[in-house]
Amino acid sequence: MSVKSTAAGATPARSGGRSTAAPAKARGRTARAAGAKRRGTEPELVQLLTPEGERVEHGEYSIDLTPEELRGLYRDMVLTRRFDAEAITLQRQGELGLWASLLGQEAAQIGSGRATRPDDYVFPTYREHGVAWTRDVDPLNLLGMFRGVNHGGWDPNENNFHLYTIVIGSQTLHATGYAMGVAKDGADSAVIAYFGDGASSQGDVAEAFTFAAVYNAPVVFFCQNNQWAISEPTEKQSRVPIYQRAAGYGFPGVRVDGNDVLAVLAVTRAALEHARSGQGPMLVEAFTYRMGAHTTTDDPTRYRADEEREQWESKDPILRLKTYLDKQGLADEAYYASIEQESDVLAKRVRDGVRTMENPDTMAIFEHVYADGHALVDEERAQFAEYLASFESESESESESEFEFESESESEGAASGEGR
Amino acid sequence: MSVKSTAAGATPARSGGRSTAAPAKARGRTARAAGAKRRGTEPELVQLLTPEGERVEHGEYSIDLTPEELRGLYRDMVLTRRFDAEAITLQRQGELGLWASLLGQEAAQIGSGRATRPDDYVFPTYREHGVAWTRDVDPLNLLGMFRGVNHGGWDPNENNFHLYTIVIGSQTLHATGYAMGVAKDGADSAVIAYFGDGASSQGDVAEAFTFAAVYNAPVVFFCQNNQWAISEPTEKQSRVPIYQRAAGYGFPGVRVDGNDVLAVLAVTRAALEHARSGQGPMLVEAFTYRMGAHTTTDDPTRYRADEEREQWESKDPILRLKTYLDKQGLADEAYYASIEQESDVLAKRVRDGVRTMENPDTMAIFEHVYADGHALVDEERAQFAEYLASFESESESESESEFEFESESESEGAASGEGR
Amino acid sequence: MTQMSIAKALNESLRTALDNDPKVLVMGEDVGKLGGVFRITDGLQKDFGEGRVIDTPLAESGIVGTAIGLALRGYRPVVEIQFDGFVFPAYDQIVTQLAKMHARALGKIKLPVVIRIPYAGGIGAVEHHSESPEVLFAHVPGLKVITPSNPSDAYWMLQQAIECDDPVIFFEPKRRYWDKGEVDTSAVPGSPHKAVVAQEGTDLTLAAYGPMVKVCLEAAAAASNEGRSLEVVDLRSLSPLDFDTLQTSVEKTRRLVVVHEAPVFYGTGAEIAARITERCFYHLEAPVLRVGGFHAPYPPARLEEEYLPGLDRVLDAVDRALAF
Amino acid sequence: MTQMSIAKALNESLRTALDNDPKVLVMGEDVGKLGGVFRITDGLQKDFGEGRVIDTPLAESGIVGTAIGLALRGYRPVVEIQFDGFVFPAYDQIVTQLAKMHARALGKIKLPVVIRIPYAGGIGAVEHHSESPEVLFAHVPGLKVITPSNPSDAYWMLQQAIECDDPVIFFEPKRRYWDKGEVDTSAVPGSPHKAVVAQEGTDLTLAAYGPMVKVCLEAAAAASNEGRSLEVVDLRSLSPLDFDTLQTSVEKTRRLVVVHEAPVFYGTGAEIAARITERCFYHLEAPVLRVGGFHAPYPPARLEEEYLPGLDRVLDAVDRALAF
Ligand SMILES: Cc1ncc(C[n+]2csc(CCOP(=O)(O)OP(=O)(O)O)c2C)c(N)n1
Ligand SMILES: Cc1ncc(C[n+]2csc(CCOP(=O)(O)OP(=O)(O)O)c2C)c(N)n1
Ligand SMILES: [Mg+2]
Ligand SMILES: [Mg+2]
Repeated sequence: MSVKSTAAGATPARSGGRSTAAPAKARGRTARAAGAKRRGTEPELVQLLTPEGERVEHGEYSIDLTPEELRGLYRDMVLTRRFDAEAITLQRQGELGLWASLLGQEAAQIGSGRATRPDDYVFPTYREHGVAWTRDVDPLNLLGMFRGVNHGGWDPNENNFHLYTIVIGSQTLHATGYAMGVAKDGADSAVIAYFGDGASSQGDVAEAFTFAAVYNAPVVFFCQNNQWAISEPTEKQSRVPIYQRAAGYGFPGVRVDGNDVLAVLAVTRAALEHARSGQGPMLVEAFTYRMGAHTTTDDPTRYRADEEREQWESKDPILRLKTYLDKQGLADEAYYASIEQESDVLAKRVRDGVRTMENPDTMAIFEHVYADGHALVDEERAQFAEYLASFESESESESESEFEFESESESEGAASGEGR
Repeated sequence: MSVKSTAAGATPARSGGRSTAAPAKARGRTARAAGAKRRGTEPELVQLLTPEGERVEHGEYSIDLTPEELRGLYRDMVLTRRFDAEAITLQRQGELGLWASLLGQEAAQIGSGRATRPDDYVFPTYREHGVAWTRDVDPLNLLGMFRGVNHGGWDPNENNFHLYTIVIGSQTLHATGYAMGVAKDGADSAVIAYFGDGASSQGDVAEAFTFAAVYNAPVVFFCQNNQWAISEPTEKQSRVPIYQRAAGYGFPGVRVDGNDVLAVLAVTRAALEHARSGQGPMLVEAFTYRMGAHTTTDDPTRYRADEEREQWESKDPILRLKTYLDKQGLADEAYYASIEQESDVLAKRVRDGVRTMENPDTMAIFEHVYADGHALVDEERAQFAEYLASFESESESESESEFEFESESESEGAASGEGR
Repeated sequence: MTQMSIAKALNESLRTALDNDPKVLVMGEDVGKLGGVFRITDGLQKDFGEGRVIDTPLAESGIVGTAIGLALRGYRPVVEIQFDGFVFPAYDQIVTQLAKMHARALGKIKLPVVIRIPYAGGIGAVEHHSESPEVLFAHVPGLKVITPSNPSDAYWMLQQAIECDDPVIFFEPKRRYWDKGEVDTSAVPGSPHKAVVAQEGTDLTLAAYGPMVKVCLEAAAAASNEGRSLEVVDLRSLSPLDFDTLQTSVEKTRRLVVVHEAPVFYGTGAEIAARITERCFYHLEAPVLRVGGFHAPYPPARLEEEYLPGLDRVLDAVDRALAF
Repeated sequence: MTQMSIAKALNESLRTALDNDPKVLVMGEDVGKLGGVFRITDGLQKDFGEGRVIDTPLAESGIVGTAIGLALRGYRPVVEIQFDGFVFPAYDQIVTQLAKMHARALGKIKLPVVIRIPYAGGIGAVEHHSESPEVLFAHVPGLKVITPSNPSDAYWMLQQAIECDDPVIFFEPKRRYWDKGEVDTSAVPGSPHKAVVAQEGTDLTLAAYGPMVKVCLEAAAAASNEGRSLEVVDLRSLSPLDFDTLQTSVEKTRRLVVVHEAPVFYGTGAEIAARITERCFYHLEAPVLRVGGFHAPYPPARLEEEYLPGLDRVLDAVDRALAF
């Protein structure tokens, strides 16, 4: 009795060590050759633009963009990066409590975000600043939670861009449920759920795969494999490439070069179309790299080598597209200068906007706990207002805000008759 | 731009309807032809004994058993079924509160259980009465929780057979952790975790796959796909065969004819050996059928057709082995009679054992909540004993049990100094 | 006015909700053809189709997580958790997402999700089928927690839960499913968050909810034979909790005993005792006493009769309170 | 006797445990090279290897579930949950398996698993990083729940938790991680489940634990300037809870204010108020008052200073209690 080969075509790799990721990267680059076989046992990266800025074709995924569209992607990425850099600066200056940088993931985010239609719905993690950009979400909205003035607070339905979700993996189920609703409504929109390589280990993500498959929900699972979950490399989450997980749940998975904005756009478009056309879910793994720290409080020197980062700098998604634009003569210095200027304007707007962002009123603690009111919240609001007022009357100094509390508390209390 | 074929070799089946399972069964039977290709896109069942009792060979899995061993498997299955039938009767008679019958799953359980070594460790669900039998667990032990005298209560380490786990899927993580410990100890034993087709949807099971793969833990995930999770057919859990899930986590999965005790034994042996030899986890899906109700409180006529059950009767695991034994002249009437007699003895032992099973003492409520004691438990125990004693002194009738409470409460209280 | 069981009242209530609002969905394990293990959803899938009454994969986090997504899309999912002990895989989605998402969005989205949980003991079941985890939800801001004790409340409170724009944890006293009572399906119900005096009395107040209301009413009857007049308050809602009604009662009776099945330690009775003591400090003739579960796992079925608070234990506490 | 921070004391305590017992394991997200996001496990993987200090996949249920399996195999896992708000995916494994398995086996197996959770607020973090879910564990039979307030307790109570044969939820007051104090690593510690009088006083007792002990000590100092003598009891253990020490204190001071960060509604203070009122009914001059979180999600960082119970709110409650 013997097990000559693995039964389901699995490739049990050696566990431990970063060896499994490295070959994948190398192999990724060989995929440049057009028409490379896609069904080999080894992971293969869909790529349409090499790190050297050369346009290559792919057997299954193609794209044909106008110069305007190409420049648009470049502009998106540059502005997103600038916004991100500004946020890091603002954090250093104490204007933000924390920032989760997307540096290095611009192509994965802009490419996938630009693949969505306005009627599609996006469920991000906490790092999708670039996707937000493509959905016309005001960048200032993203900063509220990092400044500590709210937990998000924007209207998800305004741009079909859900709130950031911090607890890892949860949003994949929300996206799946939303997609089930889309299907029920007979709408032809699709839903896209972002998550990370680390998140792929959460049970919720697996359950999302199950529900999406069973209900044939129009949802694209978009995994940005930036190769790190804080300090843990992807081998701590999986010993095979993450895109392969989809097959076991009965839907297709594909790995795309996450630093190639054209490939990401093409693959995500196809995946969304797959979903919209009633074929159910699809998993896209964008193979990319977190160039910066996990967040501004993280210190990556404790756990990863500088060389790794340096290697990835040569695959920079913005540089790559710029090289291509240059080679093709699609953009000139004047164009770049104008983008640079736009960046400056954006950065200033963000800077000014953050600095003038108002702190929430103390009594906001009691707001929006319930939609239909709750007697205890009303009681505690009133008590706390009274407590605060006792200081006011002691000091007699800020009587205005005292009135504010009282009036707010009263109007809310009245409006919030419990239950129905 | 098009998606010509699915990227990771997935076979997105149509969702809904029972169509996906049925062809699998049919295809399973074609696998009889020796050397059938195992890597087709369709699920294939490993089979060594056809429903007609014919011995067939398989390209990867083989087995060579002595007549004694073959008769042993037959005996195991018959006694297990008899035990199960007796339990159902006892439930009908009110001696048990509930019973979860394994009818139809004898081959899956005996075959896999007999593949384990004494030093292996088994994590069952709540239906593995046959596996328990192979581990020499006293059948009476299994009845305690169904009678309502305990929640299990046997010593898992006595037969390396963990307690039944009712909350679906949880035990797969315990098995994985245990296996991680086995590997740490440098032992060459393996662990086997049982779960159902329904359980395959639980996040915990997916997390168990992830941990087992990442740590290369020596654990075999043994899924008894009996095609029903209470009233829900397997299509409500997955649109592709469950064994395929393994590949996406980086380890092999195989589907075996769960009504073929030889094939189950061969495949599980191979899987356990795979684990023991340092190759990490493996998933075995035993394709079988729940012939009876989910439990004695269930009414399957509400949700499934009688014909389905009838179809499966022709694949009866015991009948199948008997036909083979008969054809080969490996057993005669005297042998069958002796097994029948053994069954009667077992049934009587179980019947008598259950009927004389003592109810736990009231004060057992407070036992074993903690290993190292807890002040509140001591306090509540004492108070409750006093409360009960107040009735005793009123009625003066059962003073013996009163003393029992008191002495028990005191000795426990003394032994349980909190913390350390 | 019709006579029906709690189970039937819940079934009718779901049927009415599915009829009235096309956005209402029923989802859970085995809610379809089987009609749920307690048959609360009996016949609903047949009448409303698989699109409205949805058998889900066996994954509670997935059920609640996708219900949240469906709510975001404008649906009003009514989720069934099969038994109390199986809600915990969904606990993260409930307390971290469902309870907080409305606040996270500063009110811009609503989460009208109802989670029905058959709870508490008394049916002779195996482990995990008899638990009373209500405080683990009532403590969490953002959730509402209610539990009916009779068919009329079962019918109306479930309607109200489904109409509510907030997430509601709806605990169903499973061992009372087959108790019958009058239901007026055309009445105008009061707030589900107001407690009601189920039995008037003057000497002591018994506060209870769900399955224990019946026990308290029986205790009141037994006590009245001994010349004691007990008032019974059916709390109905655990979040919010109607302290006003309780306070009024206790200011009259001056003594309070809280009865629930859940472990007493950090149980719902603690909050009631603490707050009523604060509100009625000068009225109370005795400390608020609590009768409930021990600090031990729910015992095997053969012990539950002794484990569960019954008439004797309630009356014992009444005696102790009156002895102060 | 050395001066060290709570963070350092915990690190030293883990180091000692790893040294003393080869069965002790440390596991969690980022506990290896990074040393955890709070550096509590700093340097441990380097010294004890990847086999003892284990970076896990990002899955809390998986972490606790496999820790249970490792405990069954004879190991003593010390699990780190990265932040309070991330424990809920593991809640099912904790309350349904970890807490109950010893009883399920009628005592035949033991589950010596410690779950370390940095908890509570005050560090200006984003959502889910500042919660106080302690009652959600303390209510559950089978778990022990303890929380140190100073470096010496941090060191010793963690040792004791690891040595304990029961599952222990070990809450670490994250905003006090950098507070320093004396630690005598050769002392013989008392029971981790005994409360201690951190400050003697006669007029009123303040009961607190974890991060709020410091606030209460400051309140006592402030009050003493006004001629009021407050006693401060550091509870240290929430399950079991040392009611004896509290009772002794309250019988002396006749007034009690309980202070915690968690929402007051069904919070830990409720149980303390209920039980102390029962025990000290004739001693109490005022109802037990509670100072704690509101029935609202933990607010954004810019509001936490006003949200968190501070000196003023504690003293306000003291005033109110003394006014009775
Ligand atoms: C349930 C849960 N556990 C732990 C954390 C803490 N945490 C925040 S981000 C992170 C790593 C996430 O890695 P990945 O999914 O790869 O996303 P990335 O940060 O790389 O974008 C962790 C562990 C969390 N937010 N939620
Ligand atoms: C977490 C959880 N949810 C629900 C249940 C109720 N329940 C008990 S058995 C069962 C179906 C299990 O199906 P499967 O995994 O296929 O095992 P089988 O009963 O067929 O052996 C369900 C839903 C449970 N025990 N645990
Ligand atoms: Mg990552
Ligand atoms: Mg099944």
